[in-house]
Amino acid sequence: MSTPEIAIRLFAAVLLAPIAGMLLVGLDRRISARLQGRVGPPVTQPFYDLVKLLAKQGDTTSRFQTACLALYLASNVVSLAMVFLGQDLLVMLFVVAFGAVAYIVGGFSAKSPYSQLGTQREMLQLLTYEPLLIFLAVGIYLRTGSFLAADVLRLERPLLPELPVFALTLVVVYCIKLRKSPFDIAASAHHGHQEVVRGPLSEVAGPSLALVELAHWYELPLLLSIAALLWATPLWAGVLLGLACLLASIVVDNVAARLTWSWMLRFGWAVAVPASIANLLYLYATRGGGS
Amino acid sequence: MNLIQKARMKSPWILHFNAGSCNGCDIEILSCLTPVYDIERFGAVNVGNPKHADVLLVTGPVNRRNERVLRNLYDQMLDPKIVVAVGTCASSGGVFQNCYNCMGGVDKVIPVDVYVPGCAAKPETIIEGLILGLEKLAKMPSKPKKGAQPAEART
Amino acid sequence: MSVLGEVSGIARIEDAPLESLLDALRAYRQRQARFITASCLDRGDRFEILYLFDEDLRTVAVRTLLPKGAKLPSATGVYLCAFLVENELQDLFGIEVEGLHIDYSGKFLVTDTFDAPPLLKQTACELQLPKENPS
Amino acid sequence: MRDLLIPILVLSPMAGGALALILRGRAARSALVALSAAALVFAAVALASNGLMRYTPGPLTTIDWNRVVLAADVVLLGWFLALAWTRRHPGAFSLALLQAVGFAFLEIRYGERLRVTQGFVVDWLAIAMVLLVSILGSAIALYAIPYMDEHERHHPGVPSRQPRFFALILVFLGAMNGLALSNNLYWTYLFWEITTLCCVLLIAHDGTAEAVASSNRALWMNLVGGCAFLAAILMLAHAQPIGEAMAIDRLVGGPTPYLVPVALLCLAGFTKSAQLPFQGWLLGAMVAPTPVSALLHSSTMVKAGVYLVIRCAPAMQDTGLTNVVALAGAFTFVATAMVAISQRNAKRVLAYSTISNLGLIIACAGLNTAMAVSAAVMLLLFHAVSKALLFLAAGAIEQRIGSREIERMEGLVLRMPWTTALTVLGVLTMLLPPFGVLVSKWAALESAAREPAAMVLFVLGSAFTVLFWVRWIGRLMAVEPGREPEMTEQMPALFRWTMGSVAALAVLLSLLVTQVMQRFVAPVVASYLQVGSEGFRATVADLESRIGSFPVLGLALSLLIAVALAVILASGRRAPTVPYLCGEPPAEGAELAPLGPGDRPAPVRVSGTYLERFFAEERHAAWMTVGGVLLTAAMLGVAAL
Amino acid sequence: MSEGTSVPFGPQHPVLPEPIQLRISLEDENVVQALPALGYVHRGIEKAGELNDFQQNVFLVERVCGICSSIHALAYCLAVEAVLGLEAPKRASYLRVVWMELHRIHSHLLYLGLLAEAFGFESLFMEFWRVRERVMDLLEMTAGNRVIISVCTIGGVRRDIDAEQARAIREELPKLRDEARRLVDSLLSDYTVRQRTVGKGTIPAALALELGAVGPTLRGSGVAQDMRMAGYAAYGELEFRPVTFPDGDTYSRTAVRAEEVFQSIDLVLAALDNLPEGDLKVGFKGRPEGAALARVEAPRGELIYMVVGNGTKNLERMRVRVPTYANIPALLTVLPGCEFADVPVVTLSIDPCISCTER
Amino acid sequence: MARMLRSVLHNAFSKPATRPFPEAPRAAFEKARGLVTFDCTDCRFCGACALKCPTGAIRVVREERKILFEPFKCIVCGACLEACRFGSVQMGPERRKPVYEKPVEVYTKPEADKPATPQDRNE
Repeated sequence: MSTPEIAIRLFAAVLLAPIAGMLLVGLDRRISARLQGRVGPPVTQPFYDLVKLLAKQGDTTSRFQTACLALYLASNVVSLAMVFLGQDLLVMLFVVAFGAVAYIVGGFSAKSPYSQLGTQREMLQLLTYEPLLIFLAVGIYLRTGSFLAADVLRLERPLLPELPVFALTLVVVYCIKLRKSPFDIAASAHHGHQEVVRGPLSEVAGPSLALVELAHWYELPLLLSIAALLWATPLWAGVLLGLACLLASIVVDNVAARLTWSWMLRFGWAVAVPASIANLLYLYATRGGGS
Repeated sequence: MNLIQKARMKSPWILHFNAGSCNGCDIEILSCLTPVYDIERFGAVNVGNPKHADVLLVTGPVNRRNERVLRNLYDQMLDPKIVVAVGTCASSGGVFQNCYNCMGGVDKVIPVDVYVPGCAAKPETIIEGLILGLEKLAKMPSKPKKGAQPAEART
Repeated sequence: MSVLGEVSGIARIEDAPLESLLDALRAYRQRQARFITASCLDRGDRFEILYLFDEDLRTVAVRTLLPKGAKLPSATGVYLCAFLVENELQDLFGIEVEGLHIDYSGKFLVTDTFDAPPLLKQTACELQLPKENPS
Repeated sequence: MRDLLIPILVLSPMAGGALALILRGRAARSALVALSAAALVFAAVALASNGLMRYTPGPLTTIDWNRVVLAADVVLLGWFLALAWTRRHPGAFSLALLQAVGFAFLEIRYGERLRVTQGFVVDWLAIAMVLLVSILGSAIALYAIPYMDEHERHHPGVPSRQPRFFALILVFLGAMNGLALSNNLYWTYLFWEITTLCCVLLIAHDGTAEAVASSNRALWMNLVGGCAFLAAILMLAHAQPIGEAMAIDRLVGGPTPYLVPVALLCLAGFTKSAQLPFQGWLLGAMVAPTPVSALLHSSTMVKAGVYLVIRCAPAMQDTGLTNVVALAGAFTFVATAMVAISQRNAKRVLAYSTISNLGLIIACAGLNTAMAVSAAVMLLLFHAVSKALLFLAAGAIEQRIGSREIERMEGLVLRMPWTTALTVLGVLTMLLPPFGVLVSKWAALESAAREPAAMVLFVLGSAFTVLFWVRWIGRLMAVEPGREPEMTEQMPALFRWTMGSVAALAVLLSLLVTQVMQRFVAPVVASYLQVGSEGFRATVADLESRIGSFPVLGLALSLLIAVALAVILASGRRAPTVPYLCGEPPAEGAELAPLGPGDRPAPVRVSGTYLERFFAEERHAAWMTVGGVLLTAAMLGVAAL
Repeated sequence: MSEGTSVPFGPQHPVLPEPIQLRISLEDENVVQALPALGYVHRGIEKAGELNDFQQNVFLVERVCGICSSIHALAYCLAVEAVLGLEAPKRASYLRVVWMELHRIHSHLLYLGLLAEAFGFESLFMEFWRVRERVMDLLEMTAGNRVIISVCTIGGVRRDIDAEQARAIREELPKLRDEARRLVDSLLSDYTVRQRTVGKGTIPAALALELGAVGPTLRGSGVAQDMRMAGYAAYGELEFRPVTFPDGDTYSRTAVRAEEVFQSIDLVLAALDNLPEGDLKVGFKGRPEGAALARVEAPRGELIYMVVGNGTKNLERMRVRVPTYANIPALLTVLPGCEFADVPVVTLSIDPCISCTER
Repeated sequence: MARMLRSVLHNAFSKPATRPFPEAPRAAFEKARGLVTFDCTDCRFCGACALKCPTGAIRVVREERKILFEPFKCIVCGACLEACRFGSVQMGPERRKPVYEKPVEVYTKPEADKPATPQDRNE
């Protein structure tokens, strides 16, 4: 990759992607509203939320938590940039985990009951989705012979037909990451009607909360691009696949109640993980392709 | 109207607190969230956490035990913020004038920016009250007060 | 003032002196009457307390007279659910209830900002009008 | 000068140890420890800068060194017998007896076959190990000086056992260096048993019933390993008629026909590294003073086991044995990481995490490709440093708060900001990119990607790992919103310096991961290139393999920028605040106690989640042990077939 | 060693529509104890009832609770009517039934929505509340106000339902029934909803009776007890059978309320069909002297008013016993053993009305 | 979940239930209880309305022949309307609007040349 190309990709990852992410977050709320028979907020709503939060006077949480949230934001930016630069998927997922850890540590650092309870649940969410994502990366590797995202983009045929389970587990990951039912156990997406209030974000306000909102703008393109890896040629089909996963998670959100963390753990480790493993075993069994 | 003012107008996060109300106004506030009235059209979200909220919707005449709660919630909200007293009780105590445990209105405890009439206040009136309050919110200073800084300096 | 005579809507009122109150309640418990609530009236020098029960949609009652200053034995040992109403009696009438299962010590419904129990007859309402806005 | 390095590394600490027994007076002892530490560090660095070498000690005046070793072995086995006898432990006694008989048989039958021409072969793996032992060992020994003073203050009335303590520590360091450098299996066996003895005696240091019981468990489990080791030596001595029967470089330099001895050596390694089903002794060992845990039970002695397995790796290439070893390691990795979630005691968490990571190293060694072995070596290094830091910090915390319970450490950052910061740093270096442990884990995952069972276990184990680390940091940092720690803390100067330098080492080593790769790891796996297995290439910025790359420099830079940004963003204006307690204001003065039922202040508390419902030790003990036993048996069985 | 977790749940909490504090002790998210702190909505209405003119009290008691407000007014009026020896005209009794049942529909739909919200089923909450708007419109159309309809007065009713309005109600209710049926079916058959409700907070019938539970809470435990069977207002002349479900869990209680929506629709339609002509209220002179107790079935269960008059315009005593008051002991008994996530769900399953409880 | 899926999909492809408020407000119900106003043309200032008002929102100052009405105390119950024998209290279906400051409305007997309008006064 030449230097100008790297610059262009970095620009796209750091500046363009979040704008798309913002619109997607807005679209998410809008679609949810339509599914509920409402009009819903304008698509640019997240932008106004962000500006308003930044203009709030002061911050209520500890400096440490703010720093953690900044690291969470940074990890989302870096991981998105890594995908755009065609970097190693495993390392990218580690960076994502870095962000998750920062977020969780931040939540734990606020000694406030709901921050603590919510963060404990957040931790269990990490335990549920992290293996699914790594299995996805391994699945991709088994067909491409490489963990590099750049190599996936060079493929001539889509991966999805051989990795069908991962599209489904990805919907699960979307639901967890985007705080949607039935997995919105640590904090709900838009409406705060949760028994643990806003979980890890209970004490976060003003500009610090803006960091989190901003981080979500990077999170959605990131999740989308992970899905896109499953159908990397042509790339627009992958983006469509990502959008389809997003839509699926929105629909699931609206047809399911929030379930409990114990249900989530059971589902994750008794259904989603074994399903992923089954798909992987299939890939091992029919070794070929990229290897 | 500058960007910050516009953002404030378009992103009111609401904290609803029932300060001893009969529930009448509270269910009407909830109705505002539901499809028929849908105040999320205006970017409003019922956040349920004072630290996130810009607008405090208070119902009820404020009783003596939740007086401290109301004050605490108000204090936990970050500036700039507005308080909307929803319903007759919140405005003035209403029908509970003879009740020994009532303070007789939200403005006896915390400053109120907008009074919404009605017993119970109708969703339309609540929405109007919210919008009225946002106009006030938008004009509030963006920087914490240091000496005398004119509120309208930024427009 | 005399005690209540007939109460429209209550099929039977059985008088029980304070000492045998709990026995009377136990009898109802044994008959599997559903405890509804207790109601108290300030009768000057004493309280008139009605324990209401439901027997197949009929209301029946046990009445006891409690001199002011005397302690009321708690019914929570017989009907656990009486703890709510007994705490309320402590709050609003200043009756001391003995052996209460969960005792809020007079701060069940009210905070201690009153000079006298509010539901006593002599307690004038004006005493408890709201304080001025402190800020 | 060159020829002096190895004697300095091996013998000078031992001599220092002997001296420590005699010397009375704290100052003299401290000076001795400091001197030994300086000598060790100096010699280790010199050894490293000297690079590869071979060395065979000349005879000690007229006595052959093999005679010295024989004498030492006899003393040692006698000591074991006496120890088991006085402690009334029949199991340990019979194992010691078995070993003594075996040893006698070995000496009588094959005495002449036990010598080798190359007494010490210094390769990069050995250098790495020596550096670890000497540098970390020195730091920990220095840390132990103030620690043991304080420790004895906590146990008044008991006569000081510090001379014995430091003697054992120093002897142990010499033995570890000997173990790493020796090329003679017979000598290695001696060093191996010395470490066992030091370990057993140090665990019993406090002399409490619990300490003695734990010490006994360590004794018999390690004696099992000793037996296996001895059995391996016997078989090799029997099978190999030539004079080089004991030369490690010959034996395990490449594929070998002697698989059963190799399997036995692995078994010995398993016991030393507390792999399932031998995890019990390491958990019990946590009763020892914390420097012991830091030195023996996390960063050095338990590494001897995995060191041996890594050494054996080339010998078992492309055999069924290597697969079983990989599986056994991966199994330990997952099972112990899972159980660690339910632990409330910080030292037990550290112990489980150690076992788990050792399992991962063994699994990598078992995978036995160039990449996997690289991962194993890297993990060996990085884990040792980070874990040493964590144990030192845990010791400092324990002495201050008088507890090892994680729950008691809630909000510790207010009381011990620097120690907490170091602990958090230690955990982060264990957990997050771009720190070394994670780079190694990445390498492990990539190298396992073609092995379904190992890969699945690696992924699941990693997921568990995050949980207990994150929770611990969370507890340490839990502070009411609105309170900020003042960064002042009293601690002994030696604590500060040793912990500070180990922390600096952890960070520095991570930043230099590509250098580490080139210097220490690449040479180790060089031999694999001959069999067509490719390892990692290190450039300035990246660590690359055929199937992926780890942008070390890029991530380190990103992290630097991110941290700078975070600090700037966190310096914004604070609004005065109280925690959100559902509206009730916290009562004045009291800690987080809003008014509750009856207007009474009721303290709010949230304890950590330990998920005992899912992960309690008792729930999993049975299948973990059974699985461990089966896999160990399978290991021997596969080798025998 | 473990010190457990103790958190305040309320007074202000996003899932609680009303201020009440539950002090919850947890072990790994399992509730071991729940202790309520009430008094955040206590206003002192019983005392105010003694200080006000007994006729003004109608407006006061309507505001004991905004959700079942008209039923409070009815119970008060029935009690005062009994003291005064009045009987409301036939038409008034039927109109009372119409409004009470419309109110019950609104209250139950509100409950179903709030319950969905409690387990994070936002779309279902929205759906129920959207359907509920139909009733709200009917109430506003007939009574002039949405929530506090203020139709009862001592001796009868204050407003009439004319033919035009009756026709509108008859048109609207079947639509409502269809929509509600669809929603209730999705609610009761949904896998995730069943996960969150079946077997949660189970109150066996014997326990429910012992703890004095009433209304849908009692009927959800399989006890067919409904004050409307006593036949006040015009209920004696209309046919209905109490809805019961046997299991005593959150699901059963929800199912009872869901089915009662349809029962109420039938009752409204039946009352409109049989609506007799006649006066709306009877006039009266004099002031209440003597005591009376009235028990009616509010949406949450039996509601009891006892009034004691002393011959002046002020009452000697006004005693209110509301359904939630009776259901709280049962709730407190079943909360321990639940998961923390179930606390809002199980709490809502008795459809608590705190402003009623504390008056 | 399948039934719910049908519902949400139906919603997605039909017009939202949201009423266009405040752009196009719905007409009030004919008999809605809304704005209470006084017309003092025939008023005798007898005070019956004030006496019946359960909230004390109405004060009748007989000497000055004026009515002080605090609309933010009013619960729109209509008791005053029922109490007045002279038709001086009116209730319209319109809603009262929210305000920044609570007004006190003062009603006096209209002079021949003055229309009957309330004068707002801030308390």
